[in-house]
Amino acid sequence: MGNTLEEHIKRTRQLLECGEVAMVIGYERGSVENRRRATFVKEVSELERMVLDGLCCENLANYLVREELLRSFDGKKVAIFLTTAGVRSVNILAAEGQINPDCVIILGFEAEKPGELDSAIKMLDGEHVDHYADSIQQLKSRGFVNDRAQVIVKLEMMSAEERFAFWREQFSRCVKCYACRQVCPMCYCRRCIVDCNQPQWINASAHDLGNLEWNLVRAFHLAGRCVGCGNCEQACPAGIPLMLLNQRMAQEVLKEFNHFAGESSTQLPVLADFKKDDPETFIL
Amino acid sequence: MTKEFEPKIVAFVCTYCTYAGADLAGTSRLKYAPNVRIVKLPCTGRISPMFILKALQKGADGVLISGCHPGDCHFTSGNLHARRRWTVFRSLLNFVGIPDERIWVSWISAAEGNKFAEIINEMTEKLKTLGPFEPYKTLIRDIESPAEI
Amino acid sequence: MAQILEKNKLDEMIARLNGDGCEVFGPRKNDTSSWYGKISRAEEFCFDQILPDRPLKELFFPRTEPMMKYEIKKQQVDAENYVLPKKQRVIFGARPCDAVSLTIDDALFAWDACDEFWFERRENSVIVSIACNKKDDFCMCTSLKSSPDVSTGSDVLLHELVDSAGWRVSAITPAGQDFIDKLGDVFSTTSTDVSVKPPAEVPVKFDLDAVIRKLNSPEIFESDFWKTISVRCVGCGVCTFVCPTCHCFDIQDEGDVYHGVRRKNWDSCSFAMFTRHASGHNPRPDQASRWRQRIMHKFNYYLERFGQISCTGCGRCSRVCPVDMGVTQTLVTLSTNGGK
Amino acid sequence: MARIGVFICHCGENIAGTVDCARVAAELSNHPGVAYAVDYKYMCSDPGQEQIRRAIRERKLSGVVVAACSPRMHETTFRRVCSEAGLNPYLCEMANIREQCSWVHTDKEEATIKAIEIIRSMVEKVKRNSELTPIEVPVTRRAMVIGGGIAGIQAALDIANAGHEVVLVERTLSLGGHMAQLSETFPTLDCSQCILTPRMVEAAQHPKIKLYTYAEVEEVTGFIGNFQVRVRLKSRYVDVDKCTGCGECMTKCPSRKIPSEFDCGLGNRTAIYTPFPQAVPNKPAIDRENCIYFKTGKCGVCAKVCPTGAINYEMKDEIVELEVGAIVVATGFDVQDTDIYGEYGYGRYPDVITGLQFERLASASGPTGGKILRPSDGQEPGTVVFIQCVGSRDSSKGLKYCSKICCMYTAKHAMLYKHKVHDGQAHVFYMDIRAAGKGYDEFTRRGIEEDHTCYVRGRVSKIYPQCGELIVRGADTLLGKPMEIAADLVVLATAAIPKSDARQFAQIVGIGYDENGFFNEAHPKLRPVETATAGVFLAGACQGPKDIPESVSQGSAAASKVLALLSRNELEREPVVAMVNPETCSGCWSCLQACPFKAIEKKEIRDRNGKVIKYVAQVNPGMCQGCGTCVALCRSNSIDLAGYSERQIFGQVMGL
Repeated sequence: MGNTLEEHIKRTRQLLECGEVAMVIGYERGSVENRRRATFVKEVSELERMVLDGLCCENLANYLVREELLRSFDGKKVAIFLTTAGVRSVNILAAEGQINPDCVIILGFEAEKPGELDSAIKMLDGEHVDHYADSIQQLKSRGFVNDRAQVIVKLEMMSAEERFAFWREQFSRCVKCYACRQVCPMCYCRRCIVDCNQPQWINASAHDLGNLEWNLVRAFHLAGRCVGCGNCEQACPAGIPLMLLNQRMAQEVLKEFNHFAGESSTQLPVLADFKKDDPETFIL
Repeated sequence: MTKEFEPKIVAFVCTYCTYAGADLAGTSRLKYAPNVRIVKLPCTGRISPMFILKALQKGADGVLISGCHPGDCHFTSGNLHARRRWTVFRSLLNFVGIPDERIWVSWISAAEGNKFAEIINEMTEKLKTLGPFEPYKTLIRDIESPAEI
Repeated sequence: MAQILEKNKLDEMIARLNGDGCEVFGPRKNDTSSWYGKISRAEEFCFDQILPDRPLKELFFPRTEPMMKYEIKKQQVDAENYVLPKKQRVIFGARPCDAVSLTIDDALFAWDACDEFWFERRENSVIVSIACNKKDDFCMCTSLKSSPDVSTGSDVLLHELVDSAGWRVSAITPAGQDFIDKLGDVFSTTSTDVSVKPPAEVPVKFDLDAVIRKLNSPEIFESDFWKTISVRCVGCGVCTFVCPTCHCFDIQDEGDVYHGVRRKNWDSCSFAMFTRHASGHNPRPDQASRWRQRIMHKFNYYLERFGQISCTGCGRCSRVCPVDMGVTQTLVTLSTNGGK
Repeated sequence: MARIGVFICHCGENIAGTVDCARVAAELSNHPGVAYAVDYKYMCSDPGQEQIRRAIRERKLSGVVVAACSPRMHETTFRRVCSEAGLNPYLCEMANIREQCSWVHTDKEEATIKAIEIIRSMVEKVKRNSELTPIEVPVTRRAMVIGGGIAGIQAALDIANAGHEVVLVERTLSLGGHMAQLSETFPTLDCSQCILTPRMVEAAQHPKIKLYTYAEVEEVTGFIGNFQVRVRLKSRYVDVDKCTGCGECMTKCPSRKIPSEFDCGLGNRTAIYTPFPQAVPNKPAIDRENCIYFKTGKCGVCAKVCPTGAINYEMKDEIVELEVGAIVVATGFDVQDTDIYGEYGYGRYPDVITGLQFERLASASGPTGGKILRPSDGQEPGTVVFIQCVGSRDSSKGLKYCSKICCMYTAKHAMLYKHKVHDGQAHVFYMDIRAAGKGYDEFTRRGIEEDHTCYVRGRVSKIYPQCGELIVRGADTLLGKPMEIAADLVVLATAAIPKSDARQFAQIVGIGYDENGFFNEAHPKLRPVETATAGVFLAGACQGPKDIPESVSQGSAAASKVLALLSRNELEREPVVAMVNPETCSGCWSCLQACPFKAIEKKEIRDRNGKVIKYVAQVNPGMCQGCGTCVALCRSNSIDLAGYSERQIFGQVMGL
């Protein structure tokens, strides 16, 4: 499927040449053989360094809200390589007033076997987030059938004490480097709550209590917003299975409120919304 | 003989319904367990998940969140926002091993002094059978203990 | 004549040390990460990795540690310092690049105020390093004018025997000699010279002198180079936290309104909040200036103040960077034509 | 350094009976930051209050905790006391050790410990309290009433008669609303227009009322006391200043076959028209859609015959911007189309009509001059079947709610019919007869007993024509058998529904609506004429189906709320409002979307060169009611609530 990238490159060349976009965000070869990393192309001549293969797993939408990078767009459009998860994050960023979706030209792709070098790459149609409405709906209707869901079920079969012990052990490795936050497209807050010290709600130290509080609050802040791109889990140097938390929350809001993160660029945040007949069986 | 375990309960309540309901329990001279400490907020909408975490840090064995019944909110929809918030946050807490049985949510109107007293009693009883929230207490103890290396 | 430590003697060594009231630490791993941790049985050691994910500094400068506890009374605050456990420790199986890092940070922690926590642990610890005979793409000790079998910072240096059955033992410091003497018959002595595996061949990736010269040039500070090289940086603290020499910390009081604990926590110059003033002004307002600080600190300021470079070439920063940045590429670029 | 004073009340034996107050005082005086702690028999008594005042002055207290009864009882008292001693009243809080401690516990030891913990937690809160000053909002002392039906007229007149200016905005050509269409009114059977038109005239001529008819509200901005309203004055093509209302234009207009909206299509009107002869103002307008001049460019008869030259085909819509302090929404209701009941044949059979059409038939000013004549052939119907609940109380097909007025008007219709067609027979199909109201049950009973209206409890399943009659097939559920009635005329009591554009209008004004589209009151029992948006009030059927007396009372009630608001130059509001930290706000708008009061706006932040660098949330303190929902939602902790700030609650919890 070698022509995938070619087609995209052709399109990006066109976009750059006619001046429609200020920058193309894509992937290039990394520092070692099996790594790919983000690249930011402003000139046609730089296009040759772009690659697209199964190793291109990072959700680049994160860079759409990097303030320093944004300055270089100066209101102009940006083209960006995204998977459907990436498109969903663009939807949320648009819904939450962080970007104008009309300024994002999507170069959609999907790896058949993400993480594998020789994976086939499928090009997705649609340059605007709105074009992805149907495929996102399909994802939504598919629900969460994956290995992680199995692990979640296993965890939920445990006793509360066992679960607590499990997570305490996991979180005990957290060093509070905040890589999970920094690579997350949804963590665009100008000041993270953990950096707020008047009052200090979250213990800043990387001890077990501070780590539990931090990881809980981050999972809560991502509830109904996480698109499941996995950037956080990839970035975590301690190997904490953060996506278990995020997916558990995503399952919850889908089940309880039929909310699927990033369905559209006008979707209301699940916690800023309510329905009169929301479930409340747990309330006495 | 060791003294019976007395659970510590922190209740976050809205001022218009549940706080008034607790007042009514008082004016009606209903008796309930003395284990609860009440924190008054204008509305359940104001109650942030952070409050629960801090209550636990202060050694609470259980937390109660209580406000107006749907439709009765003084601010029309603060409680409906809260309802979603607790649906999500409780399930998260539960998933990391802070079980539902320790985080209670109720609607108690200003007229339900009885209900307030009953819930506090029920909750105290339930927490007595569950025992102290030891895993969390260990966590607190551990961070205050000296370095091991 | 050489002294040999056979791998099957490790349990005996641990038992002897523990018997003397000395704890043993060493490289360990589980399915998600690896670190220097407490070892009670030889099988817990893991020597076959290039180096543990987490740096050796953790054992001297933990990511969070209690300094004192306090109680707020009506008229005064009662404070009580935490006392470190006065236990002797042997850190067995450290990598030379990690051992070097301790001597680099000694200078810092002894500088304007003496950090008791650091030095107490330093004094109580014997470092037994194992020279590297393997490397990966990120190793760059040679570029830093160091080597896979450098002895700086180690009390004892081990070289793995060709047959992998044990190590050749060399004392580097009096403390190291003392360690060897105490354990005595755990080691075997051969009269002939033994064959050890050659050190790993770590290619030189850049010219350190060129880097230092470049960083000393007046135009580098304001150069656009920093923006270009750090464009990908997302501002997390991974590279600083895995760095064996990064030593920045923050002091935090934690507790309720009646009592609490004062703690020393790792901090990172990558964080946007690191230099933010109370006024809201931030002298390092963007990731480029933070990255510049990081590089300048390690290869210019530290050198100026302590006569040493604050980098051992372990390569962890590049190995774990979630966006594949790390220090290496910056140094390579600086040493060639970057920053003009 | 905090200097908190703690005042522990015995409340006679009420507290001291269960709580060892002296011990509480002793414990609290050892609490960090407490400068003074004392117990006393009755804190709320004059000597008790004086103790507090003296302590504030002499001991330079920076905050006060009164540990006594519920703050719901005496918070105002003690805050006033502090204020009198020169301490900002919001630096005073109450710790409730009576209702929530001494009265509910029996064990003295336990109650005493609990009291200590309650108080010290409150001390920690007060340490973090800040001085607050009530928010003063200037008030534009002018009201706007939107909708010129009976509810709106009543509200406008009440406000104007109290001496305040009122802008009355009516969307159609005339005041009057649905009430103007009615024949007689239940339960007194007095003529609707006879009682209504004098009030229409009074409203139009009132010196304090500025009337805009044929005008629509397009935008409402601002907040309580300070609304800006943009109103579009639609073009009539008739200069109302020149027009004398002589009616010559209407007499000569050649386009005469236009179904009259006012007569519900039972009569015709001209292209230049007034909706009904008693319209206020009695000035015509040209209906562009049907005017020959506008369609073909030829005609111009009206301009030629107008003696004052009032016709102006070039007239354009006008926009007026108005500033008002309060708004009464009285936009009324519509009547449900019956197309959801295909089996009743409305629209297909001309002799199946709606209740409102029947009103026009029965009205002396209606198309038949008050004679009951069926539309198909103009004959007097000998048998009339009335069907109730067409659309109402039918969740499967129509609407869940009860339209409330239909039982009564159907009873009235049957009665009016019998009074006009003496040998006629009226049948009513009903589900229940709901005649609660003064004189209402007597009224329906009179219809049954004196006018022999035949009530059949049951539903009609089908209506079909046969030999010039309509066969109404239904079931008598009391007898349990099917029945058929051959009727000459069928009248459907169709449901009262919200105006078709009620939801859009609610968004313009910024008020809520229920699942059906009726506007929401702030509280169904205690604040029935207020909306959740401060300064906007409701009157009449826009809030739910209502009859005339209810609409009038609600109009008056809304007026009294408006008058209370307009009685002052400035409005004082509790300073418990949210505020945004613009430094840290990322502009995700969760707060804006969740705010029940629409009190949060987007604010531009510009750099020194005037370039917009970001948008942040901003709370309008005039609209914020202080619920704090936004605070708990804000992920970056960029909003806080005065009086219940993050620091205060943190201190309170960490002080437990």
